[in-house]
Amino acid sequence: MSASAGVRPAGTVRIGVYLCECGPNIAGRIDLDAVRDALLAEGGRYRGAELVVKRYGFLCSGPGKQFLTDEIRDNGLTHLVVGACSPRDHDSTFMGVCAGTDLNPYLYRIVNIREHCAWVIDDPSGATGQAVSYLLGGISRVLRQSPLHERPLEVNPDVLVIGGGAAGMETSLALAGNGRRVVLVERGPAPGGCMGSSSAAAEAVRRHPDIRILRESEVSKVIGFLGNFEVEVTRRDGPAETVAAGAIVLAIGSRTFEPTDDPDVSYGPDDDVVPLEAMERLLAGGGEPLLRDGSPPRSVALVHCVGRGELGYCSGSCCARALALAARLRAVRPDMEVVSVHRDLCLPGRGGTGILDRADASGVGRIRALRAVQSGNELAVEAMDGTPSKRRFDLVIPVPGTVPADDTGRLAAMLRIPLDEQGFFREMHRMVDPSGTATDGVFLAGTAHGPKDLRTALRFAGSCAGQILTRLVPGERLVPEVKVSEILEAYCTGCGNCREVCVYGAIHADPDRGISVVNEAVCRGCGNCYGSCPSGALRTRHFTNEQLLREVDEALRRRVPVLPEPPVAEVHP
Amino acid sequence: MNSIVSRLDASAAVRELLGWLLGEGRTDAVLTPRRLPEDGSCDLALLTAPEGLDRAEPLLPVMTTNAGQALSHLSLSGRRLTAVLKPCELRAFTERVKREQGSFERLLTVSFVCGGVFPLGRVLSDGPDTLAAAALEAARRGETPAGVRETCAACEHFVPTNADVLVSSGEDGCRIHLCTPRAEEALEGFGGERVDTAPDPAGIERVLAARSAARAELYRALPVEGGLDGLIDLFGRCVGCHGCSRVCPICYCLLCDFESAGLEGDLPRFRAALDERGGLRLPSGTILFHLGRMTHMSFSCVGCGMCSDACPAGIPVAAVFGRTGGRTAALFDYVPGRDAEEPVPVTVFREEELDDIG
Amino acid sequence: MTSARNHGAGDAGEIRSEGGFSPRIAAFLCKWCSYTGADLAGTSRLQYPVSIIPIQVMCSSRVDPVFLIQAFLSGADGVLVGGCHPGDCHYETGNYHARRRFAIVREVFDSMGLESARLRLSWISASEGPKFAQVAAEYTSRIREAGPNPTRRSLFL
Amino acid sequence: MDGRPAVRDVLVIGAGIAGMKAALMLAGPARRVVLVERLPIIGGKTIKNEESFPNMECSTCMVAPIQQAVLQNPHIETLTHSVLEGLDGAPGDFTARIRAKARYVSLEACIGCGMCWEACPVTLPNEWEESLSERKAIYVPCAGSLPNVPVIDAERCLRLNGTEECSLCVESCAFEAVDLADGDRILERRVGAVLVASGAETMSPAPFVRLGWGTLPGVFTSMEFERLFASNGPTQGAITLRGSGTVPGSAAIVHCVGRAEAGYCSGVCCMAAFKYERFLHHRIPGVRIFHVHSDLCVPGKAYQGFADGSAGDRSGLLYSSSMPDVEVSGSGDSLLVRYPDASGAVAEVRVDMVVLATAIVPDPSSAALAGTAGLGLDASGFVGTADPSGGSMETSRPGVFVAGTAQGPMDIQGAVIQAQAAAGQIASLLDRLRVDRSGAGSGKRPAS
Amino acid sequence: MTGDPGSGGAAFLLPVGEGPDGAILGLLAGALESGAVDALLLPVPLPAGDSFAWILTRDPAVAAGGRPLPPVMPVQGARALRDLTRKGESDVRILALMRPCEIRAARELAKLGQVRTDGLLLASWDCPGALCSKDHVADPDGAGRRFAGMIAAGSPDAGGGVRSSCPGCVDFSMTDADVHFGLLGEQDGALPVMAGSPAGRTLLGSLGLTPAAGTARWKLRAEMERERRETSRRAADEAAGSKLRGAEGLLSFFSACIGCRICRAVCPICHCRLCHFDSETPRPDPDAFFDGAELRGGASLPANRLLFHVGRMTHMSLSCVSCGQCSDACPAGIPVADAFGFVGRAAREAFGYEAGRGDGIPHPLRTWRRIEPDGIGGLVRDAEPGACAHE
Repeated sequence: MSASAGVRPAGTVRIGVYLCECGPNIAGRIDLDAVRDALLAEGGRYRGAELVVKRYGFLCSGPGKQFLTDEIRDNGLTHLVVGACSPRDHDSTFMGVCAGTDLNPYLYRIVNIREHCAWVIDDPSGATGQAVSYLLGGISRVLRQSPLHERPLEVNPDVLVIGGGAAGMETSLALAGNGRRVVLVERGPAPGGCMGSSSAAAEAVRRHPDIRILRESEVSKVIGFLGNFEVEVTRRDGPAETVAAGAIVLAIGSRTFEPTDDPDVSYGPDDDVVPLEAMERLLAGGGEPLLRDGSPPRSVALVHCVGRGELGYCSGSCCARALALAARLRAVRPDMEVVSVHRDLCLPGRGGTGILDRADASGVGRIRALRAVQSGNELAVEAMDGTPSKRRFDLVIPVPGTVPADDTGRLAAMLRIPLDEQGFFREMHRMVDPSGTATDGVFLAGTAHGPKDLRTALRFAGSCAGQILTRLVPGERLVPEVKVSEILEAYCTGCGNCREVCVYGAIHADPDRGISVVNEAVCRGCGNCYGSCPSGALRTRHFTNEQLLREVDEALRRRVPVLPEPPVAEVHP
Repeated sequence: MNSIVSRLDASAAVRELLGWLLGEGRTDAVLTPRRLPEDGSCDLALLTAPEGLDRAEPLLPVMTTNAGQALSHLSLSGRRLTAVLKPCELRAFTERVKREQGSFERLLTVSFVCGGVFPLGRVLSDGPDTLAAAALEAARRGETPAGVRETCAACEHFVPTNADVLVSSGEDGCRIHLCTPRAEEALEGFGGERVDTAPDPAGIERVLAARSAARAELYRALPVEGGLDGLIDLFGRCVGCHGCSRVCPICYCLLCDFESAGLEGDLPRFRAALDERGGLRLPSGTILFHLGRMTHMSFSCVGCGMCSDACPAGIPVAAVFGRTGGRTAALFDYVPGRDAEEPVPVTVFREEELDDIG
Repeated sequence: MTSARNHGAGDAGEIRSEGGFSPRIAAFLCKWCSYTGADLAGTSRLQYPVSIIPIQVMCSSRVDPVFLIQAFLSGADGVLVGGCHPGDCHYETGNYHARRRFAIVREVFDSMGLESARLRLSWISASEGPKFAQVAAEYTSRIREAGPNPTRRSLFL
Repeated sequence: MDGRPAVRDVLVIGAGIAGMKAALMLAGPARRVVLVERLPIIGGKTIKNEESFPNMECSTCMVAPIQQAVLQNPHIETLTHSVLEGLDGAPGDFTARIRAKARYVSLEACIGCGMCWEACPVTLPNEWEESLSERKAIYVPCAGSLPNVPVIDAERCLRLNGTEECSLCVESCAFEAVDLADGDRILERRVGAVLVASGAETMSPAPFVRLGWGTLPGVFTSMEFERLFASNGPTQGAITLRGSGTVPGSAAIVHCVGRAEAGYCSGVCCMAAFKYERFLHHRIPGVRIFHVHSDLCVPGKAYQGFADGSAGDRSGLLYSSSMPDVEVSGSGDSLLVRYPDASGAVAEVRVDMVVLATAIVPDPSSAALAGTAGLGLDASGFVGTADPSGGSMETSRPGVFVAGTAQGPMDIQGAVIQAQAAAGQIASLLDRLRVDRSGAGSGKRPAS
Repeated sequence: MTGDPGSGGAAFLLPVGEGPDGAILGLLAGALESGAVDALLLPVPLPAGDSFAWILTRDPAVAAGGRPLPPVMPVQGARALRDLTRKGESDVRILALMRPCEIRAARELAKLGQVRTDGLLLASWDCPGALCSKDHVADPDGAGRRFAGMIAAGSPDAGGGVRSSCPGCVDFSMTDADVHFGLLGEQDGALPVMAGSPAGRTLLGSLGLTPAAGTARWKLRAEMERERRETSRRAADEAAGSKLRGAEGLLSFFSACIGCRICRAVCPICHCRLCHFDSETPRPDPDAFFDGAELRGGASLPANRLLFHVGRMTHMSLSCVSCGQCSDACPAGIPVADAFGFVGRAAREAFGYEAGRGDGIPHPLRTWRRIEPDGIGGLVRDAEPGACAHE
């Protein structure tokens, strides 16, 4: 009875099954000769398919790989099954072997008879029976696999950077040159951001031959994927133009929390209250702190953590900025009392403690409070042990947290990037891919990703540049995953289930045909779409229902002798 | 809500309404059931001229095809369309819109407090007119007509939730309730006395109670708790025509995975079955089809009953799917067809849910 | 009729012997967590019964409902899906979708009086070799109590 | 520079998360990476954590694919159990001298079956498991080690330290993989740039006698606690007390251990502390947990949510006005934690277990490494960057870059970000050098 | 026309005993035990007893529970054979027991590459017709009794509730089977079993049956019955013919159609797994549909029902074996089989073709002749949807 009728390629089918002894690890527990005989006996089930079954010492060794290569050539194998260790160890090894022959690597399958069999089943007869089951499953599956071929893509190494602040400029400078051009899109009149449009960085960006600055502009439309984006940029007063880029960097920064949005903070235009940022600018510009009546303040209070309660997160850099400012205020007016009102001081890293010491040294007073309520210039403070006190300061400086830039939501929707609970762009993976996003090829630099100090923001910029520099190399091509999903047009009704569940935005609607279409360059082959499709229009290559089911069926078919129950492994719930 | 009083019976009133809409050019076409006297049968018709309306029977208590299904593809056209829909048809349409198979954009939906429809077989034996008369009479008394399908007699969603125009019958004719701004706009200038009223809650309560009881009884009678054996008693006589999924308004796929080659048996599997079970049924896959279809659509089942009507083996498909559907939908507090904004449960998730799994 | 109902050819369906019946459990393990966990059980030499047939899939979300039913109807005494713990999915949200789909199949089974205990979804991380062995052992003995999958002996599927 | 074209290859020191990420980014058909790791296994500190904050994500699931990718990447030469012994030259043309220490087990032949360590008669505390479990003289640090190949501890091997003619491991090995005659090898590699990602350590609380670590069995360091919780660790994830093996009913987590001494806030210990709180609640239902803390440091968009959301009831937060005055005393499984409260008065809490959230300090090997490579260290002993305020990861020595906790205390995210930034800066440096040296260089645009 | 028992070269006598069912089961069991065949395909009552399923088995116990002569035909046997052999010929020798129309459908499917008959032995019996499936579901015992009467009389007329296509079926007896049970020839407690092919003869020969002196009585009764049915057939054709005049006639014939496509699904000849008429291609563009509706002041839904029926006629009516599955299954009670039988016959006569004969004559649409007969098609031409008032 021909198992592979209708699915096997024309011509004779010759399946090579090679059993790795792996020293005593497999051969010691599994009777490989018995396995071979069983397979050959069952071989009748695959009428028309010839079975070659052999055992070998170490298939992963140099000689072992050569042995497989020769076997594939000499026997003209059409399919290869290797009974050995976990695919995690040597799947790539044996695919490499196939790649060195005419056998397409996707017509090969590794069957794990070590970790999942020899090593976990004490009883040899049981292990041997189980190995036969696994291998029959593997043979049945490999017969239904189809050859797959890599299709490298040409990529555009140029980069579009959105936002001309510190991070945007850092990214641009790190990328431009060596055959790579950068287009920097800035909403305002000129790049600079918090560093100022006359800063050295801004100067360097302006002068760089490979950086093109689009001022007063914003991105209005994006299509494409890593290596091949097309971005429409609209000038505030002018035409839209389309920019081609291989990658996009989001460096739109953030803004500061509006202090009076904190229920514990209230003040009006008649009060002497100047938020942190304004005061920083004032001093940076050589100005000095004066009250509205022009007289110098005798007492100043900096109120930390403004808005932290509302935001639900600590912005991480405000304590340091506040204490630095406090110290500077003391330096400007040594006769002026400066008090920092805080609960937890957040000063991570080696710099932090230094700032605190300098502030203390410069005579900045500190009040540690469970809570501080500001109304106008009046502060009501609740000490750590609960004792309340009230006091008026000539000048109050609220120290607010950082919140997402206004444009965040619009760009997120346009680029199919989710936002996180705090409203910033969500990174692809918080730890191992913090500057990547769900849309591959779109990266996060600076505080667009979340609140952080300048140095960390610049390093995020560097990280974006690093990924682009190493992934989009001029002249080199990208090789997308081949085990990806595809959609059979006849079955698809364009219901959108698959589009909803795909986090990579790899599936889009084709309104003209009323169906959904997979962008194979973006698909990662997880198969979630497959599980979501009722009509059966979706197939994930190398993992089709038929392939999997045939492996299961065949492996389930045989029964192995019963063994005594092993003790339940000792673990705690 | 703003309602129009009519002395006509509900069906006639709606016919008049449709005529006015077409005549006034408020709509490009109307979708309504229709009698075909010369054949003694009836169908669902798309009418573009008032002349065609004389044989229209908007509230005909027969479902030749689920209008929600027939409508969804049409609703994607550029035309303004007015559709008379039974509540379950409206809910089916809503489910299809969620799956991008239709659109409310240029659509005016007219629905009514539904007494249920008669089995297709009765159309042949009794003829549409008799059935229509029976239904009207029952509607006047605010009752469920005798002899409607068992699923209709057990339907608890007989009052539409998201129709533009809602028609309710009473002793002395009917009321046309304008439930949405779209309805107000479309019927601007349509004659008749206007009052502020809603369908009689007491009457609805009474019917609902009876329906709920019937539903409980219907489900109780199913041999579904018998596990595999019960399943075989239930679906054993299935002839594998897949008619239930073809007439199902929720099964929106044009071609169905259960008819693909991948799911066909083949010799090695037959051989294995012979060896292991001593035999097998042909064609195979009956149970797989029904269980599989349940996982695909049961949570969206609107209980329209077309499947039972169509089944050549007389399997109570609608009751079984309705029962399971109630449970799968409940997993996600989902009510099929209630609101087009409610996402289909399988396209979304909550991080904190179903914690008994895993 | 019961004779016709469940008539199978003798013991062809399962092997009976002094040890009782040995279940066959199809285990679909996601490549990143559960399959790695199973490997770890192996490298740690933890013993578990000869009942598990591990099949690697890229993500637990790949195992669609119909596929679970197919495995059940084609005679698996148990069907196990192994995925990353919620929040750990290598593909971000796959396992959340897998969980919903699984919930639906389970409900369908329950509503039709089928033993949903024959279907199981477990979160097993890459470092939880012991947990994999434990799940394998526990599940196997559960299935052993449940007995052979009735579909193995039924003619009328 | 004697006009030789710039070398493209890169040396990466340290195969932790930072080193591995950078190596994977840089390695390719056009550029080889030499990855040097001091330990016999790769993966770094991350794989010692069962779960990582703030997602409580399984670290192995997160890192194992990266380890596999490194080991299987044909363009990465991974040298485990190796150290840098010299670095001469300048950007574009360094020569690195590397001592590959004798492993006595062939990486090619061995398949990690474990026969040898079953046979080995010598039993020792397993440092990798914080000495909470034992190993043999020939061993892999823990189940799931990669590469899964043992190493022989030459000092303690009876044969190698000359105690007796033991060769049980050799006999037990079916692969002839054990070679007692193996010796150190000195390798030379020409590279264009170097990345230092040699990581950091957690401070040993041994000097703080007041905290009782080492004398009171109920007192644990953060790393010890991480291993206790690990399902591939010494107790397979059971949180039990040393010696008695009993399950604690209450625990106190002491924050900021060593902060004053180190002179800085490590910025991650508070998060770790809240993670431990979750561990405890997860494994021991109903356990009572106290945090003895001063400033809680949970910076960034995700961290406070984690701290607030962590399972414990907030009444467990005990504010201490002076962490250096916290004391732990007691006997057996009953410990007394004394601390000065907000008013400065001494308060106390009695618990079964104490976990010390210890500061992150430079790895002892950093100093040596800095000496060898001629790098400047900052005041705290971490490898410094030339520009302390900017985004550059270049050290005081041109062409040599630093990333991860070798540069300072940080979380995994910070380490990865630095690694990616450094990789980018290395790539563009080498590109530039190539262009400068050999006229038209690498920077070709696609024909299209 | 009768298949000549001589062609296989032999007739034997099968003692009836309890009744034909038991006798036939006995023979099948014998064939299985003797190893003459490896497996049987026969109808087996469902546990619920309300219907029958095709069961392939090699287990004597299962076979013993079978019902060789079922009152109904829930699933056309040819579909079972198609499922079994479509993906490759069986190396298991299978003896299948079916109604003549099921065997003829199988022969037709073989020409279309859907059934592989090598390795198959097909056995038929004198069929008095099949009852409506739903009636049997409703009252199995009553239906059983009525069918017993029909078997005894050898005629549909003996029982009520027979499918409309059966009384007019002239191919109810031996047509092209390897083995045929001549129920009509029962005499002295035995019925003739005829071989229709060498294979059939080998099989029967191996079972140690007494050779039959002759089959004259069977031939005679079969001939008489055939004439009776010929008459009803002509009547039926006339009725259908008068209804099916032109587009209006067709429309009115199918006016109750709900577009469920079940007729196609249960039809043994419609072998396509996925039907063109279910796909996107023939689905009208919404706006185009409106244009059409405006043209005629209205349109009937679901769309394309007439296109479907007429199209299906062009696809399969040549091969229609008039088994009546479509009528039996139609939820709207349309006598679909009458129309297709009528049209099919016209088409076949035009081509001089017989459906369901394994006689090596190719399917007309798979070959051509320089000079084709004229005729077929007028119907289709008149029936273009454009021309209809309410399509």
